[in-house]
Amino acid sequence: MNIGKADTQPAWCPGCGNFAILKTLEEAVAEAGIDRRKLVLVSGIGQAAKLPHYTRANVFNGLHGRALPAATGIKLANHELTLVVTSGDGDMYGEGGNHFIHAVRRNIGVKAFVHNNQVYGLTKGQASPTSELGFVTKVQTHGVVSVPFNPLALAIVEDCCFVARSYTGDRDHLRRMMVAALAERGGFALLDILQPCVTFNKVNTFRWYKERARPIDDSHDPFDREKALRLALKWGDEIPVGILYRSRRPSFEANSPALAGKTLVAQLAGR
Amino acid sequence: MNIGKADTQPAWCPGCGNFAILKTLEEAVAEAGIDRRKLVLVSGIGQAAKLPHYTRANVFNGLHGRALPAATGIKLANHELTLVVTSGDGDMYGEGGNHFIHAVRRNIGVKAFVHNNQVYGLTKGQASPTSELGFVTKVQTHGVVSVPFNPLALAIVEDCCFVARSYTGDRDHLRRMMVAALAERGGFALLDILQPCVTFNKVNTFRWYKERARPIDDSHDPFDREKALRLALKWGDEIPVGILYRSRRPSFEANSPALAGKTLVAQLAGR
Amino acid sequence: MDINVRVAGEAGQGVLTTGNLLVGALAGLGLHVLSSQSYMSRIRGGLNWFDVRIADEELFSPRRTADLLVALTPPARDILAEDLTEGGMLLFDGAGGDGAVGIEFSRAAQEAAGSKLMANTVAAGAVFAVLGYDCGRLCGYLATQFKKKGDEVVAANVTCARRGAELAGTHAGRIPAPAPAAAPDYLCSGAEAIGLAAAAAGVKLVTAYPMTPSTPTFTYLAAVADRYGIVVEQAEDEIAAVNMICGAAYAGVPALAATSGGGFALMVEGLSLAGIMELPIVIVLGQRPGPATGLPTRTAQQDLKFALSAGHGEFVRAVFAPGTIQQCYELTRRALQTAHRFQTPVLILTDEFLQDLQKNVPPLDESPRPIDRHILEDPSPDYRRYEVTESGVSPRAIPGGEGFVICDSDVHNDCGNITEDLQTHLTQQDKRMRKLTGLTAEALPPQRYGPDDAGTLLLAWGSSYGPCREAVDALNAHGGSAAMLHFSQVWPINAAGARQLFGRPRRVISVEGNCTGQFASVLREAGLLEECELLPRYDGLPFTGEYIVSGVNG
Amino acid sequence: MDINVRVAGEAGQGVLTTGNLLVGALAGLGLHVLSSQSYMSRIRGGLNWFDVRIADEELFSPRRTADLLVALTPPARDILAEDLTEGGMLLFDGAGGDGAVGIEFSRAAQEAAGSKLMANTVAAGAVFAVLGYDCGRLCGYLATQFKKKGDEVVAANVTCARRGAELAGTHAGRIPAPAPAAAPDYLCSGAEAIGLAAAAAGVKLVTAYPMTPSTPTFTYLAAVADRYGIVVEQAEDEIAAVNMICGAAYAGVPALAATSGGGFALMVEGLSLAGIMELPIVIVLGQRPGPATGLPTRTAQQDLKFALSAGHGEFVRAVFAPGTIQQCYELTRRALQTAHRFQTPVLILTDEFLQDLQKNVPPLDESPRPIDRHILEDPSPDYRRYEVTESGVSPRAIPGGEGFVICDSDVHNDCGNITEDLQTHLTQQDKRMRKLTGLTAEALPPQRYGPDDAGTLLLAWGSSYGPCREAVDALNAHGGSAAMLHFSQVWPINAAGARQLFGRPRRVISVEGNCTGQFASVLREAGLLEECELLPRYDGLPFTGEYIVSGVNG
Ligand SMILES: Cc1ncc(C[n+]2csc(CCOP(=O)(O)OP(=O)(O)O)c2C)c(N)n1
Ligand SMILES: Cc1ncc(C[n+]2csc(CCOP(=O)(O)OP(=O)(O)O)c2C)c(N)n1
Ligand code: SF4
Ligand code: SF4
Ligand SMILES: [Mg+2]
Ligand SMILES: [Mg+2]
Repeated sequence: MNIGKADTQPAWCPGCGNFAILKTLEEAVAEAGIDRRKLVLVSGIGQAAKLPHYTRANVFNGLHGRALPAATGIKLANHELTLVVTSGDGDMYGEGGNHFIHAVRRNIGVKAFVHNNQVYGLTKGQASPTSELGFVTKVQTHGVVSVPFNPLALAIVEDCCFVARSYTGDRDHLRRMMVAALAERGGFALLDILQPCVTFNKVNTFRWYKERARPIDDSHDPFDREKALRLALKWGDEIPVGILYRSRRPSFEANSPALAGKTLVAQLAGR
Repeated sequence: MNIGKADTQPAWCPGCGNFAILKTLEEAVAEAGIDRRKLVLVSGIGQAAKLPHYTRANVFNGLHGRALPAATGIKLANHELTLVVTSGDGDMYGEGGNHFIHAVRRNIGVKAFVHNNQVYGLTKGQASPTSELGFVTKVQTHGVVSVPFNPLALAIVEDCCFVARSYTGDRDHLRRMMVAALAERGGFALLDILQPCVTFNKVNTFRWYKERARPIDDSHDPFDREKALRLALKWGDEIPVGILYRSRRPSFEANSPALAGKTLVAQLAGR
Repeated sequence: MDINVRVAGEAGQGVLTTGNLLVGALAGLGLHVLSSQSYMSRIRGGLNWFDVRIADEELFSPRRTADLLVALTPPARDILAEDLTEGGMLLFDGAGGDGAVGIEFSRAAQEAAGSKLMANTVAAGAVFAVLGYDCGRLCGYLATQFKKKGDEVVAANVTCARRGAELAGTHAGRIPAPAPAAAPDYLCSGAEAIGLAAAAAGVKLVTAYPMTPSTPTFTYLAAVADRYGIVVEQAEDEIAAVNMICGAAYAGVPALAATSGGGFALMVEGLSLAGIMELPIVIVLGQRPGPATGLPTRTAQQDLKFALSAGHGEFVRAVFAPGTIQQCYELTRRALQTAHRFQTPVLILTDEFLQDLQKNVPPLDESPRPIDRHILEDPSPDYRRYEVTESGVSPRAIPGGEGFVICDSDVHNDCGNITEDLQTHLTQQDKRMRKLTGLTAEALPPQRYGPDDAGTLLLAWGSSYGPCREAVDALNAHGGSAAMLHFSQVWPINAAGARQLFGRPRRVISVEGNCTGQFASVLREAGLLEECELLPRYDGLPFTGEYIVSGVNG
Repeated sequence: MDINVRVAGEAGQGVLTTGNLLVGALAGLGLHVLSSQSYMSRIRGGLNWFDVRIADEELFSPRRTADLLVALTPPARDILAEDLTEGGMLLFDGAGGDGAVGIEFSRAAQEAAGSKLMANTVAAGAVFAVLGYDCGRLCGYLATQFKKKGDEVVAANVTCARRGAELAGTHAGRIPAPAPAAAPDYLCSGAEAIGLAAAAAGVKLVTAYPMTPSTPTFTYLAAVADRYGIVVEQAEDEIAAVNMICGAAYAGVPALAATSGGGFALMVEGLSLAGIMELPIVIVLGQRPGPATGLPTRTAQQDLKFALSAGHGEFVRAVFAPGTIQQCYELTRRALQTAHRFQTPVLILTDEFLQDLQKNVPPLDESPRPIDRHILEDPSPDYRRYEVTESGVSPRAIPGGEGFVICDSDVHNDCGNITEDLQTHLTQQDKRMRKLTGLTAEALPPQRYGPDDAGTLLLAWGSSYGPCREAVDALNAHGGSAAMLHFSQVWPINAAGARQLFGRPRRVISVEGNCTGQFASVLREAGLLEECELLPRYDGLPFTGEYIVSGVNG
């Protein structure tokens, strides 16, 4: 273990949903049997984005909004690594929105775990792209008027390999979703995690999520795009959690001739 | 008329679909009875983005990918102006992807006419976000592997006020779509226009589009989001053209208290 | 005489609330106050503090040391105790001992008002007592502050304040403090002064993507938006933020975006756009230590050279760097005016220190006084946006009238239409660059402070005005001979004005919040300076008078 | 002796094809060739031209004037006729007269090969005939070029070439031309040389968002990707492009992004990221006239100061500016090496002129010779990415082994973990800045050309090497006394090396493709220069020898 690590105590508020995500991630990584030496956690900037520092793995904690392209570069350089992006809703869908669109299209083999607290935590409570209509903040003084971004629906439209939603209110569910995402070999995996921010989001609280989360019926066929989209469009009194959509298509790496043999980095080392 | 205008001959290739769009736009503006002094054409950079220079109107020909935020600023400063963005698929969905997501969410009163030739024309033929799978270029030497971006589906998911598709193969249809978009008072209007690029896109030719374009049945209820999405997901042998989706929600301007009375610019002038 | 009161604890514990309460109440006494902050990039935990300096004469700078430390946590007590002055006092929220006076603020609040949340009011009461100020005045202040929240809240606060004073009365001693006088009770921070000036000057669109330390200006503007009729929009990213204000400027309204280094990096292409389109945009760049994310809540003056050269191609700009609260106000107004007069982008360089700095100042003019936008009314149908003129400034019309307004990010002709004619390109490029003459002629000269014949000249720019000024006073009070030359406009440089004020110092020392001496190299490039000493600070904390004095005395 | 052949017409008419055919075939004769281009930002129409200069000695610069103009359209004929030298010849695709020799290339192609598309081969045949070169050699060249396309295509081309020679033989006269010699037949453009060097040096990930004039490097790398085992990815925007190479660099592969000014503006935040994360990335910045979109297909040297200060916060970088095809190759390799040795971003400044410049040079080494990535093999479990060292360079491991590799865009400790400890911040900032010492020690000195005691010293950087060199020769040939000091590394400046080579000129003239004299001001800031004259060019066209000579003679 790196010395200095011991100093690194989570800088989150007591009661923050990020603790549950961190703990569950540790369990999921263990359960999925992932070699931590081959694990790279990539993040942008935000409360969620601090997570990589609190676990034992390789870390690339880059720029706000830019986790996905960085993860893409790492994956291309060494596709034997497992790439997990842990980022906030602002990071991934606000500043990083364009990369989100295109990383899914590209189908790069990255798992994106989005801590979706529907607010900008680190910068003290402004609205995020997923904030509810009417959400009042010091900037959105009359409440949010922009329709919330629907990351799941976009990912489904773009035929993403794995699209799921979970929440911190059911750590068992969350762990299973993480393990399933980690097991995905096809390409991009999106796991949107509803996460209470106890300090700045007084609307979408732990209880609010808990009361609304509805596990998706076992009978749901995740390869059915239309049904998946219908689930993705649901929000309100009932919020479907579980695997909404799956698709079988080759990952970007599998499509790249230069990656057919050794990894790029191994090609150099071999010389 | 501005002197110097006369010099400004379209710099497009003979046979380019942009000519039809320009001509139709002129007709549509006339038919919609728009006062050209109150018309602002906004564009980014690309072949499509040169269009504003070839017509009589106010012009803001800004940065590649950034037409939407510029148009948003103009609309907020003076919401009595009619804002039409004429941009390419790379401009709007590639470099400008994040603004596209968020302008639709915001529901700013801007009409976006996207000249979708499924290729980067001005920079000589690289793939664009809407290029077909397998499309071969000097950069995508093994063909495109990223799933094409589906702007219509995204806009529908985001509850865009007006979502339509047309093509240059039926100028009458195109004109009607433009007029309908220009008449939209609710907020953001997206008109994706399939446009042949005779020089760099040898796959999606005038004929290719012509053979596949299927006007949407009159019985289609554009306020039905699910059906609209189903139409938006269709592509291939049949490509639906027409108004896919409509939604009634107040525009960003209508939601802004500061714009309830006079326009911002008039507020200053009044002093 | 002056006293520095430091309130310290974890984020989320009310350090900020207590500090703000004290500043307000003490200013209400007619004292000169100046507050500054030190905080971490987290919402809970860590170690933050808030300094309130009070004096019987005007203050310009924070101090490293504290005379009275109010520690809300053990780390606050243990870590900050070493910065206590001799004879200073430490109030600790808990058991006393080891030099600390224990007063259980939270428990007292709980007991007195049934809520721990009012611990900050208890603390304020204690501070008033220790400094020997009338608790009644504090209570009066609380009454006005909480009036809107109802009598019950006021009463609870008053009880807590009295309880704090009482507890301190029994436990603690006194610290001699300056006598109440007649300083203005108009309190303002740098962040607010910038926002206020913008609102009053008629800015109608404000955009940002939240980023410390520019956010307080942004939220201030959101708070006053209804009053002044401003659209305040949080953009999806900084690129959108800058392109939105470009659009608004084109359409005729003064518009401003606020950001920090990383966000400014994303605005650079838009800056270049405003350059070629000749749009009057203003960007507030709140500096913090980089590179990249760096230290989000700390201060720095590291983005000067970046700001001066940001953007591809060549175009003119003006860059202001206010040094005081008043300059924050005046130069923001001037930035907007300059942008409109010369139709070109203008930057305001501020930083965490200046943004968070609060001080009582003579009231700033809050009334709406829109600047002159220099707009051509009723353009004729053959209007040409980029008419070639001697000054380089073309008559600017806005869309909506008889003449079309055509703007292009490509090289364009005088009508604004795209052209690849190289002669036209030269003509337009020369036209744009000619504006530099006018900009330079109007550039603010630096301000000199200190004796004409000073042997040591401190070069300062931006937020270090206050600390440098206090250093000059301190040096001269101790037999030194120092002066300061402070630049509140860092581009273009008023070289003639500056040369006059240089004098013939034996030592020239550039005081800069960066490690490479960026401003010194700008002056060298401008031919104003050969070699000079560098007194840098780049640990994330602001300069103080003491810091500069000890740097000078070396 | 040298001859300049200019082929001109509309975009899409085959100007480029004809030009490239001529360059290849003429180089095949053992002549020294140098080609350059002038084109508009459109796909069809307009007026483009392609110059092929041939000589019996090495060439360095294009020429303004042409000895043989092949005009494919009336505007090409009418507009460019004035640049014909005395005794020059004009071949026009149409009716002759008015000084033009009419040869209907398209019609001839149609007749001879059944397709107008081969008009360019007819034109090449005509040019060969006018210059008195053996058409058989041209046909041989065509045979190798079109071999892959089959015998029929070869035969058709040969027929067309012969037809062109024939037509010229009857209609046109001769132009005295240099005799074929033994110049290398290895042709390369600046764009290709950069790409080739990157591929050979082991670059494994190349990203870009298409932007003139960097695209030819990008497409070159796409073309050779399979051969060298490179992933070439067109990113969704320039921000993605730079962050992708940051990721790849972290994971251990040399990576490069190519862009132009506007795209570079979007990469600036990522540059700062590479600065604090200490990532070895290389960005190729192909300059073109700005601001903003400017003139997409023209040339400029306007982004120097922007490149030197781009990025918030303070960090070290190296900036190379090759002046020749060989330097494009060597300095790209050196840029990659420097980036890896010092773990910091490195920029290569090129421009449209240099990117499109083609010349025959001694063969460049195409064999894969990966650079030393200076990677720590088998890091132990207690590996610390940012160990503090004297040189500032920490042992760099890559992820996948026993030691975790932790990188952060925030201020971090030696392990790479986020910290807000200000002392650690200082330690790490100082560590990073110490790399400047090593970078400066290894900085390339400028290269001097011309007599030691020259009275006039031309300062040049980047692509103006060739034009300046020809200007020096021309000045000295006419009784002048001139030399050039050319900087191919513009940051950090090797001041000691430069000072030595300055000499004692009476006149110092900075030759720069911008209007503000950016490099001169960099040298002034570095203390290497006081005042100097400026010989600027910023109309979008490249310097030529003549242009500089007349600028010097004033
Ligand atoms: C370019 C840039 N812009 C803005 C910021 C400031 N910033 C840091 S985190 C953040 C938003 C955080 O929200 P989110 O991503 O939802 O994460 P959370 O804190 O809620 O977990 C912002 C705006 C930044 N670091 N960089
Ligand atoms: C920041 C930036 N990056 C890249 C470019 C170069 N560029 C100009 S147009 C264009 C793409 C054009 O494609 P599209 O938007 O589809 O328009 P089309 O030419 O096909 O109509 C690109 C990449 C630019 N001008 N600015
Ligand atoms: S502010 Fe919200 S998201 Fe951030 S640590 Fe606190 S509770 Fe968690
Ligand atoms: S390149 Fe394509 S899009 Fe551009 S003008 Fe030519 S045909 Fe039209
Ligand atoms: Mg969030
Ligand atoms: Mg296109």
